[in-house]
Formats: sequence, structure tokens, C-alpha cells
Amino acid sequence: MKRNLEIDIHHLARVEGHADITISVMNGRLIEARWAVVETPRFFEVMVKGMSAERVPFLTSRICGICSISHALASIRALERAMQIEVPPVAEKTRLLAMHGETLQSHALHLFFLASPDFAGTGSVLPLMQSHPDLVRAGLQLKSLGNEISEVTTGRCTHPVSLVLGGISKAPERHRLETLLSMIRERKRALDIAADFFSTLNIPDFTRETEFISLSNGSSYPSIGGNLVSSDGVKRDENDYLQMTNEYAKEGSTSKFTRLSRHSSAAGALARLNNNFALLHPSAQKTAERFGLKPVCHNPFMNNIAQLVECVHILQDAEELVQSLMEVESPEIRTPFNPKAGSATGAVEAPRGILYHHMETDEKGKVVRADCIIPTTQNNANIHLDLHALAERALSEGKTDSEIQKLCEMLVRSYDPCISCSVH
Amino acid sequence: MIYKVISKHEFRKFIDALVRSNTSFGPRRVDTDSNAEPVYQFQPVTSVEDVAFDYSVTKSSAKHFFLPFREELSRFDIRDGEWEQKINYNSDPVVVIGLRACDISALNILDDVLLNGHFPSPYYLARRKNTFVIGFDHLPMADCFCKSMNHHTVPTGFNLFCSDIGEDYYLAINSSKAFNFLKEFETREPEYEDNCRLVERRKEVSNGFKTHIDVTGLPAILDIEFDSPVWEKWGAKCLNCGTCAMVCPTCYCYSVDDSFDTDMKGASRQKRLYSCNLVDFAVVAGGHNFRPKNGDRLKYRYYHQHRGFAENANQQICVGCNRCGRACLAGINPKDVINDLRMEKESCMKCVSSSPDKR
Amino acid sequence: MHEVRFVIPRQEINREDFASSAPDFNRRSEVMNTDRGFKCSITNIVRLTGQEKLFQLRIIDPTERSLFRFKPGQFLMLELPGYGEVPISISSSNSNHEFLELCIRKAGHVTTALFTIEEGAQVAIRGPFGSSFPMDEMAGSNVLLIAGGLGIAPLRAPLFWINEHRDRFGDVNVLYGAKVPSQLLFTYQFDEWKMINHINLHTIVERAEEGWTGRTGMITDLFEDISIDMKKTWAIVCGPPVMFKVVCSHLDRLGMPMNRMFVSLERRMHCGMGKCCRCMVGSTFTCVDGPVFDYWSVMNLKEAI
Amino acid sequence: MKQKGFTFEKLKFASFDFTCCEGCQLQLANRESTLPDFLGLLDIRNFREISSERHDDYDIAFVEGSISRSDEVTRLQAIRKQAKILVAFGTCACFGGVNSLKNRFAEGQPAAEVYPGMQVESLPVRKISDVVTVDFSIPGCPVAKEEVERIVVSLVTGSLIALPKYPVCMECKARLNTCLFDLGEICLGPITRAGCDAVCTTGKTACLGCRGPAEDINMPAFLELVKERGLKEEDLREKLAFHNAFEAVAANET
Ligand SMILES: Cc1cc2nc3c(=O)[nH]c(=O)nc-3n(C[C@H](O)[C@H](O)[C@H](O)COP(=O)(O)OP(=O)(O)OC[C@H]3O[C@@H](n4cnc5c(N)ncnc54)[C@H](O)[C@@H]3O)c2cc1C
Ligand code: SF4
Ligand code: SF4
Ligand code: SF4
Repeated sequence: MKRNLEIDIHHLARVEGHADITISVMNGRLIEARWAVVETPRFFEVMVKGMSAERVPFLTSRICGICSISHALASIRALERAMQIEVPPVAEKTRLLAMHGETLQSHALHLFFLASPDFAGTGSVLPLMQSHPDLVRAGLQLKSLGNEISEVTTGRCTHPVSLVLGGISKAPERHRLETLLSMIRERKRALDIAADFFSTLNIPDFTRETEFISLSNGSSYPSIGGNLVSSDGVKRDENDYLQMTNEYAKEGSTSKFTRLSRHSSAAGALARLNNNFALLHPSAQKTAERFGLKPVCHNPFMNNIAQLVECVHILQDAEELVQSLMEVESPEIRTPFNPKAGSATGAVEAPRGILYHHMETDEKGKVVRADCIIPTTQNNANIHLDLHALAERALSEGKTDSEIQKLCEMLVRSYDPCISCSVH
Repeated sequence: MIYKVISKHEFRKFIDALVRSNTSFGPRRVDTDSNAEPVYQFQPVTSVEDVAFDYSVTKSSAKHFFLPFREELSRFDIRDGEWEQKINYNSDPVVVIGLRACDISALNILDDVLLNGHFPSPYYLARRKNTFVIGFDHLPMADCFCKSMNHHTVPTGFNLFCSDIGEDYYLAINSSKAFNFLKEFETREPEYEDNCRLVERRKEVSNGFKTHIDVTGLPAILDIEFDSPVWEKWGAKCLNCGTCAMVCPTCYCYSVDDSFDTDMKGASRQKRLYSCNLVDFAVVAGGHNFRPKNGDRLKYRYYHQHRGFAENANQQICVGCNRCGRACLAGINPKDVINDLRMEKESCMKCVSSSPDKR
Repeated sequence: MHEVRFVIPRQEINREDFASSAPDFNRRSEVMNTDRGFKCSITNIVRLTGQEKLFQLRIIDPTERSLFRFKPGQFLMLELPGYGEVPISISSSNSNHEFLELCIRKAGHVTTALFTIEEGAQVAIRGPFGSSFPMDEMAGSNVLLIAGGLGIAPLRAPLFWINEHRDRFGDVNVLYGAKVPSQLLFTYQFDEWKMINHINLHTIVERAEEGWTGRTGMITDLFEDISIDMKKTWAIVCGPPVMFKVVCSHLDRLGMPMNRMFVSLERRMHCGMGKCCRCMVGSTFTCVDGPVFDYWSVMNLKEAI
Repeated sequence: MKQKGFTFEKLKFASFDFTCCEGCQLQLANRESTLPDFLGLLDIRNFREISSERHDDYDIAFVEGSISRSDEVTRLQAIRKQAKILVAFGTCACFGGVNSLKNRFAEGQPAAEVYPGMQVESLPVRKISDVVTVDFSIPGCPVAKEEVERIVVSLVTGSLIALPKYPVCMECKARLNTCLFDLGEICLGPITRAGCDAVCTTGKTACLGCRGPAEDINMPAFLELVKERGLKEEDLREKLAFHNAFEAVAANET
């Protein structure tokens, strides 16, 4: 029996942004398996032109409602490097903590609200509130902790208000740091609940070898700045982001594509983990081992688990950061600066992977050129190739139409694509 | 009232003990403004180190310890349409350090308004009773005019008032609590020389005023000048932002709103300090605004501050701290407005209307 | 270094705190209760027009019910938990100790919600608040009641009072105007007022509708219909500000002393107790000094009209 | 949710997004402490971000984002047809938001720069009310979840909803912030509608007016004070234009 199959998912649910999936099989042969980003572009790279540097992070944070802190910090880092602004250590720490908050919030949202319904076989998290109340509570606790960290460090959980050029405009308040510390300690429990739940799940066993790209600084798990490295052994300076990405556009997709040594590459939690496993906190490594997650893992579905592992790491690291911030007395938080001409790249590890902003300023400190390359753009080609391979394999295994559709949706979701980001 | 003298060193020990044992607030330096002047606010303090004894004046008054910007008046527990109203009048003890004489006068005025009228406010009373007030005298800033309002000294309304007499503080002790706490510390009876130093200090304070406003007969002038062009002139500058009322130690107007809890199992009636300068202060259902113009609303604030209302025997309630004047972005301040009004009153209307500053 | 001996003990407030100024709050000497409403059940709702409904309330607790007394002209704060509180004139007889009647117009936030509730709903009332019409002083004279639109609501209480003490008054004239006939309220009581209580009721509308045989015009036109001895008559005027301004100056011209004309003012209110300052007119509180003022005082209030 | 004398019904709710960052929709899932209660008020019929179930029988639609493509216009019109109440949700929807900064450039120029040689449609950015009738607006970039909760509760209970009419300074003062003008910066607080609890100025950055003008603002006086303080007009212009929220006011002034 020769199979025919048309899967056409318009505006895939439970992802951030608008994307379609198309799978088409004729006479048992896979004709097409692709995902298409149909998000409306907004042209941030053009919008920032002529804007004063100090205002830019407030604009670029609006690229994305989920990883606004990453975008703000990528711009800030690019501009600070372009104008040679030194940042006080307290501000550095606060920013790092802010990144942790965002990643935790984003991972929790993805794991518990977007991905877990797939594994539980429901359409959304709402039925899970009844069937798995503990899990949902744990998810809410982790997500709210992430938000709280962002709020304490940047003034608000979406679109940060106190991340500014030269440092931060307001130091985290002491009493809020105190509450935060006890929250972090208490919510480690929620992670155990989550790990127990995920360990009962059947993670599809699917691998397709690819190249993983992330930041790396050799001394700590990557977050803000560092070298650009790949699992295929490429290593470059932050400013050489163009050679690392080779961005190109294709008709029909408002999100662009990147490549390095192979046809495609991947960024994100799994890439970070694959490239920096040794720098994870020991307890995070233990969690990874529990799921048999070792570098270099080529199963895209394991990105979910990599996110969980990162959450464990983040809680440990955040605890130390909060403690050290509490020890600071009347801190210097912001360096005044004079605008000048320059250009540089700022790379940060956003929750979904490495994010580049490149900024060029004139002598008045106005932006004259900007370029942003987003994690989902870097995963774009990889998702295409994975989809194709996955569909092919599922066909050969004789999976039903709905099983195939579900697998494909799950695959795209595993990348936790951030589409409004990718079409900026 | 009992008077004592305490060395500044010993006094710090006393404050330290007090703030470590109670929820406390005191003046703290929060910023440096663009003129390199320090900015102070009443903020939580946990040790004597936190208290800026040398502070000039706080941007915002201490009013919100007694009249919070937002306060729950009652709760309704709702079940199946039946509800139960719960009211909590009680409040926790707090120590507030560093009020100025005019700030304490403001509290005395609020006492008058909120406790001596037809319907005393239990919410205010609870906070007033549970707040341990420590006052400090200070040398006036260039724009303070509390002397004109006769509020540069204050006889009552505090637990403890400290006058700076050099090495020591001259303490006026006005509560048994303060007296008992101070027993644990080294104080002495004021001697002749201390009294002299106190008188000198008072003179110094009193002579330090550079801003004077003639407020005699102001209530009557305000009545007569109800339709004065002065209101329109200053009203045109007013931003309707409510800043003046928020920082003022005596502005107490408010708004009430009810809201259901998100779980619909309860509702809350909350009060929020309001300002008569806000556009909808006097708007009624259907949209009619009894004070549609900026000038009307600004006038009303001066009316309340300087003419006074029936409940406090038509006394002026402004104490002359000039916080509103300092905070107003549009540069509206009592001195200029009142002087303008006097001009208006004391000279011929016609010529003033065409005078240079009338534009 | 937290030391117990320096801890300031918490102080509760109690009734004695207010002893020096025993507040007159509906004979409840306990000031602590001015923020607590009497819980009422809505016992009946009558739709009067498209915009107005008459609500009948019964205070649930018998003790509270027996304590509640008011004077014609006073108002209360009606609370709908979760929605808010609104000042509403009491529109029923003050000798009716079983029920209260409130005539309410759908105007905004709270009143709209009131229009969706059904009989049996629980609301709360605080009060009564404010000044009242000097019914005792009026006794022995003629009375002229003039209402425009919803102004009939606060007029009902004095009218009930007059009807219940009809022998104490001379001529009673009611002049009542509305925009259109369908907006006239309490038409079902007109006959009772006229026949039983010997009230001279004159109605007028600005614009006639089908079936209307009465007069059309402005409320002041009705003065042509009546002849009253201005020296022996008291007047109560309720309605929108423009209306009572016109009416009162008309009465003034006809020779009625200003201190015998009474009006009820309306302002935004939140507390009813002279604290929120929202109802200030000049430097007078509508809620405690008013809402009932004689016209002389109103003339002297800045920005009253 | 039947109560004595009251009937409350869950809102048949749908949420849609157009040209935006989805930050406002994300707020719907924030404030985790009351999230289950909040979701309990909604009968979610269509909300792509969190659920793959889709039904088209909603009564109330929250619409996020601005309009910048012709397919968006069609989609929005279909939503308007179905929804009894259409809520413009967030600054992009209410005013066009930061997306409008693109409108400074010639039509087609941004697309040509970013996607050289490709056909990418991008119309000048419009706010929702430029395309369809809006019943209610919830401004904010992002919206303040607390305010959203209050508004949703009042939609359920049928009490009329209203945004504060006064400016951000009121809330800023209640948080005892140092005024940014005292620190030598231009802040749009005095002319911007409150309701965000002055979150930006509390974080010591100037208000950029994401919530749009407060009621009856005194723009001439505001411009005057910026000038009097010798602050940079260029900075002021950049701030006023940031969220496109003062477009209407500015048009009136000139
Ligand atoms: C002494 C007095 C007696 C009144 N008697 C009646 C009456 O018998 N029948 C009747 O239908 N109406 C009466 N009103 C008017 C009634 O109070 C308003 O229509 C009502 O407050 C509107 O509230 P809302 O919440 O529906 O309107 P919104 O416009 O949503 O008002 C919000 C809030 O503002 C305040 N407010 C708004 N308008 C007024 C107003 N006109 N007066 C006082 N506060 C206001 C209230 O606190 C209200 O809750 C009276 C008003 C006063 C002052
Ligand atoms: S000077 Fe201004 S702030 Fe101070 S008391 Fe008078 S009115 Fe209030
Ligand atoms: S910082 Fe901005 S919002 Fe705050 S008071 Fe100053 S002008 Fe107003
Ligand atoms: S302070 Fe201004 S920019 Fe910030 S959220 Fe509020 S209105 Fe928006």
C-alpha cells in the first residue's frame, strides 16, 4: 500500500510566534517536509538607525517578549565595546543574575506550559492543572522565581527598565535580595519534582548529527560574551560573528538562515551543554547523567532535558550571585561615558541560544548600522533538515498520520523556537 | 513635658537600640541630584548608621506613615453572594526618626482634621498611636517658610524632640515610652548653660529664615479673589500631576475604589491618596466636571491649604515646608502664588492685568 | 541586638479614644463602626423608567434595623461589595422602619452594576449622612416642592412626611418637570397624592410624546398656574444645578426669602464623612454640611452653581 | 459562578497577536501566584500561544500588536466580526508602539535593506483602531498584569472598567522615587497615563510614555518646562516618538 499524506499546520500552537509546518507524502515518498516562518518582520535593524545609543537597549529589548533581557544586554554589550565603556563589577554580576532569571523563566515556560502537554497528550497545560497539579505548581514556582529574579535585577520581568549603558541604573534592593535567596533555596524542591516527572517520559529516540555552536569562556558556563565555538572545533573571536553565522535569506521565509561547517548548525541549551559540559555545576551534571545526557548528544528532543539541566545549574549559580551581591556595600553601579564612534559585536547566550547584536556608532553616539542574528535563525536550517529526517524515519517505521504530525510538532517545539525574535 | 540633655554619642546608642528593636524609618540619602545636592527620603533604617542626622529635608513628607498612599479600608469575604465585611483598624508599631518641627505641626493639624471632626478616623488614629515620633530641629533651607505659618517650632505631637545644641541634644520628652527608654542611657538635667545654648539655637533657627510670606488675612483674600486672573495664570502652568499633594505633609484628600479579588472569593475596598489637581477630582457620573479648568483645581488646593475648611475651624493647614514648591516641575510654589494674589488684592485689578508679568 | 526592653508595644484603639468627641452617627456612639455598613437585603426592585429603578431594602439584622433612623433629605452610602459605594438620597418615609426605598438612576460604574442584580442580593448601607430639610420649622406654612427629573427622589421623603402630617401644613404645591412624559417618575402615586393627600400637583414636560395632554414648557412656566403667598411659603427645590438656579432666582424675584428656599446639592463623594474632600464646594462639605442647604448659603458658597 | 442576586459567567476568551513581540500575551501567563484563579475566569476558546485547541465562538478578543501586512488586515476584520468586545491589548495595538519607528523611513526601504532582492511585504505600521473599531484599550509595553487582572475581573463581574486618568507622577511619588528631572533627565511621567505603578522611574529610567497620554494633559506647560531646564529637545523628541503614543497630541500642538 502506497501512502499519501498531507500535513499542513497553519500557525503552530504553543510556540512563540507564527510558523507553519508542511509535510507531504505521495505514493509513500516524502516530497516535502518543512517549516516556514510567516511572522511579520519589524525591521529593528533599520529602526535603531539614528537613535542615541543609550536608548537602543530599550528598543531592542522589544524584539522579543520572552528574551528581552538578552536582547537588551546584547545591544548594551555591543555598544559598550564599541565605545569602550568599562562596567562596574556589581553591574556585571547583576546582569548575569538577570540573564539567569530570564533563562529560568523561559525554560520553565517552555518545559511546563509549551512542551509538557505534548508528553501528557493534552492540547494545553490547562487539563494538566487537574491531572498533574504538583507538576504545574512546580512549573509555576520555577517560572515565578525566574520572573522574580528578573524583577529584582532589572525592575520588571519583561522589557527590563534598569539595564543601561555603563552598568545598571538601580542596584537590586537588599530586602528583595534577601527574599530572593530564600526563594531560590526553597524552590530547588520544584526542580526535583520536575526531574521526576520528566524521567518518566518517553523522549523520542532520534538523532541526526549536526554542529553545535555556543559561547565559551573556559572558566564558567557561558552567558554574556566570550569566544564563539562549535562542536566541530571552530573557535573565533566575538567580533568575528559573521564568519560564524554566514547568514543568508531565502524566498518564502522572513526568518533568515545560517551555516558554518555543515549544511546546518544548532544553538540553544543542548549546544551550550554539549560545548561546556564540564563547566556545569556538579548537581546539574548529575541531573544530566540521570537522563543519560552526555556530550555530544545529537538528539534534538534532548534539548528539553538540557533546559532542565540548565535550570539546576542556574539555581545553584544564582544562589551564589545573590549572596555575593548582598555582601556589596554602597556599590558603584554605573560608569558615565562620552559618546564616540566605534563598532563591535555583543554576543550573549539567550535562553534559546547564542544571540549576536552588532552595532556601529558615530561620534555623537548615534547608531549608524546594526545587525542582529538570532538563535532561531541559527536553528532554522537545522529544523528543516531534522524535520525531513524525522518524517522519513517515521514513515519507514509505519507510524500513523496523527503520530507523524505530533512527532513533527514536538520536534519543532523542542527547539523552543522564538519566532518573533527571529523575524526582528 | 520633661527636658533632658544627652550627648550626641550617647544619643546614637539610644537610636541604635531603638531602631534595632522596632520597624523604623529615618532620613536616608537616596540620591545626588544634578546640582550635586543630596536627596533625602524617609526610608527603612536598621541601625544608627543608616540615619542621616545631618539631612536637610526629605523630598516627600512623613505623611504616608499615617495616611498610606494606598490602604485597605475593608475586606469582604464573599460566598454564594453572602458576604462578611472585615475591618482591621489596628496597625503595627513603627519608629519614625527625623521629623522637622513643621512635619510634626502637620501631624497636629491632621489630628485636628481627622480625629476631632464629626467622624474621627480610626485608621489614622491606629497609626498615630502606634508611631513613635522623634523630631529634630534644623536650620531652615533658603525656601522654607514655616516661620511665616508659625510652625517653625512645635510644642506637642511628638514622643521626643531633639534640639541640636552643639555637642549635645536638648531633649523634649513627651511620652512615658520615650522617658522609660531613655532611662537606660546617660542623660542629665538641663543646666543654665544648656538652656542658654537652647535659646541661642532657637534664635539661630528663627533668624535663619530667608523666605517670608505674608499670610495675614489670607482666608479673606482667598474668598475675595475667587475669580482672580492669578488662578488662570498659574493654572496654565499646572501639569495636573498631583505631585504637590503627594509630597505635602497635610494634603489628605482621597479616592476609594472597590475591587473583586481574582479568585472572586473576596473583595476589597481601598483608599488611595488623591490630589485636587487631578483632572477627575470633581467629576461626577455622566461626566460633568465641577472643576474643568487647571486654574479651578489649583485654586482649590490653595483654598484648602490657606483658607482651611470647616472641620478645622477654617485654619490654614499649610505648614510652610515648601515641599510642594520644590517638587513642582512647573515651578508653582506657595510664595509666588500668594504674593501674586496679594498684589492682585492690594493693587488695582486693571493695572495688574496689564502688568509685565501677566503676559 | 534586638532588645525586648526597647520594643514599642502595639496599641489597640478603643472607644475611649473617641470619648472626647462622641460622634453623632445615627445614635451609634461607637465610632469604630462608621466604616461598617448595615447589611441589607434587596427585597423588591421596580423598574420606573428605562433609566431609573426603585430599590426596596431591608436591613437584615433586627437590632440594626430598629436603630436606623433618618430625617427627610438625608442620604446614605450604598455599598455593593466589589463594585463600590455611592451616595443615594433616601426616598422613602422616615416613619417606615421596615423598609428603605432608593430611587436610582443608571449613571456609571456602581449604578450600572445595581441594575444587573436581582432581588435577594445583599448590599450594605452606611449612614444616614448629611443635613435634612427643616420639616418642623416648615410646619404651619405653605410648602412648595419643585423637582426636575431625578430630583423627585430626594423630594419623596419630605413629601411622605408632609402627607403623614398633612394637617400641620397649609397649601402644598408640587411642581414636577421632566424632559419627556416617559421620564416622569412615580406617576402611579400621582392620584394618591392629589386625591388623598390634597396636594396640588403640576407637571410639565419639555417635549410632549404621544398621548400627553398636559403642559409642555420649562418648569418655571408652572408658576403661571399657581398663586402662592411667598411670605408664608417654604420651598424645596431639587434637580440639576441649572434648574435650581433658574427656579430659585425666579422665587427670589417673586419675593420668597432666600433662607426659606432649600436645595439639595450633588457632588462626587467617597466617604460621606467629611474626610475624602471630594464633595467640597468652596470650603463646605456637601456630605456633612449638606447636601441640604438653604439658598442663602448656596449663594454664598463659591463655585456652588 | 452563580451568586445570590448575581450571575457571573466565564469570558469566552480569545487572544490574537499581530506585528509585535508577544510580550503582552506573555504577561497573561505571569503573576503566577494568581494565575490559576485568573485562568479560572476565562473559557479559553482560542489562544495559540498556550493551547493547540482552537474554536471560533469567542465573545471577547484580546488583540496584541500593530498592523503591517495585508493578510493581517483580513485576519483582524474576521476577529472584529466575531468578537462582541475587541480589546486593543498593549502599546503596539493601542498606539502602534515601537514598530512605528519604521514609519520614519520611506515605504519599502527597510525591507529592501534587510531582505535585499527579496519580495517582503511591509505596510506602514498602523494601530488596531486605524483598521477596526476598538471597544477598550489596555496600554502598556508590556501591559501591567495586575491591571489586566483587574480589568478581566471587571469584565466578568460587569462593572465598568476605567484606566487611571492621572499621570505617572502620582504613582512615582507614592514610591518615593527621586524625580528624574532632578537628576537632569527628561521623563514623560507628567504627561503619561498612570497604571503601571511607575515601574520605569522606580528602576531609575525615564518614562517613555508607553501608556499614552493621560487625560487632558498640559502639553504646552510640559514642553515649556523641558525648555526652561535646558534639556535637549532632541532627547525629548526621541522619547515622545518612542512608542508613537503622543502622535495625536503632537499633531494638535503644531
Ligand atoms: C447627596 C447625594 C444624593 C444622591 N441621591 C441620588 C439618588 O437618590 N438617586 C440617584 O440615582 N443618584 C443619586 N445621587 C447621585 C449618585 O450618587 C451618582 O449617580 C452615583 O454616585 C454614580 O455612581 P457610579 O458609580 O454609578 O458612577 P461613576 O461615574 O462610575 O462614579 C464612580 C464613583 O464616583 C463617585 N461619584 C460619581 N458621580 C457621583 C455623584 N453624582 N455624586 C456623588 N458621587 C459620585 C462615586 O463614589 C462613584 O462610586 C446622589 C448624589 C449625592 C451626592
Ligand atoms: S508648603 Fe506645600 S507641601 Fe508644605 S505644607 Fe504647605 S502646601 Fe503642603
Ligand atoms: S520621575 Fe518622572 S514620573 Fe516620577 S515624578 Fe519625576 S517626572 Fe514624574
Ligand atoms: S513608566 Fe512610562 S514607559 Fe514605563 S511602563 Fe509606565 S508608562 Fe510605560
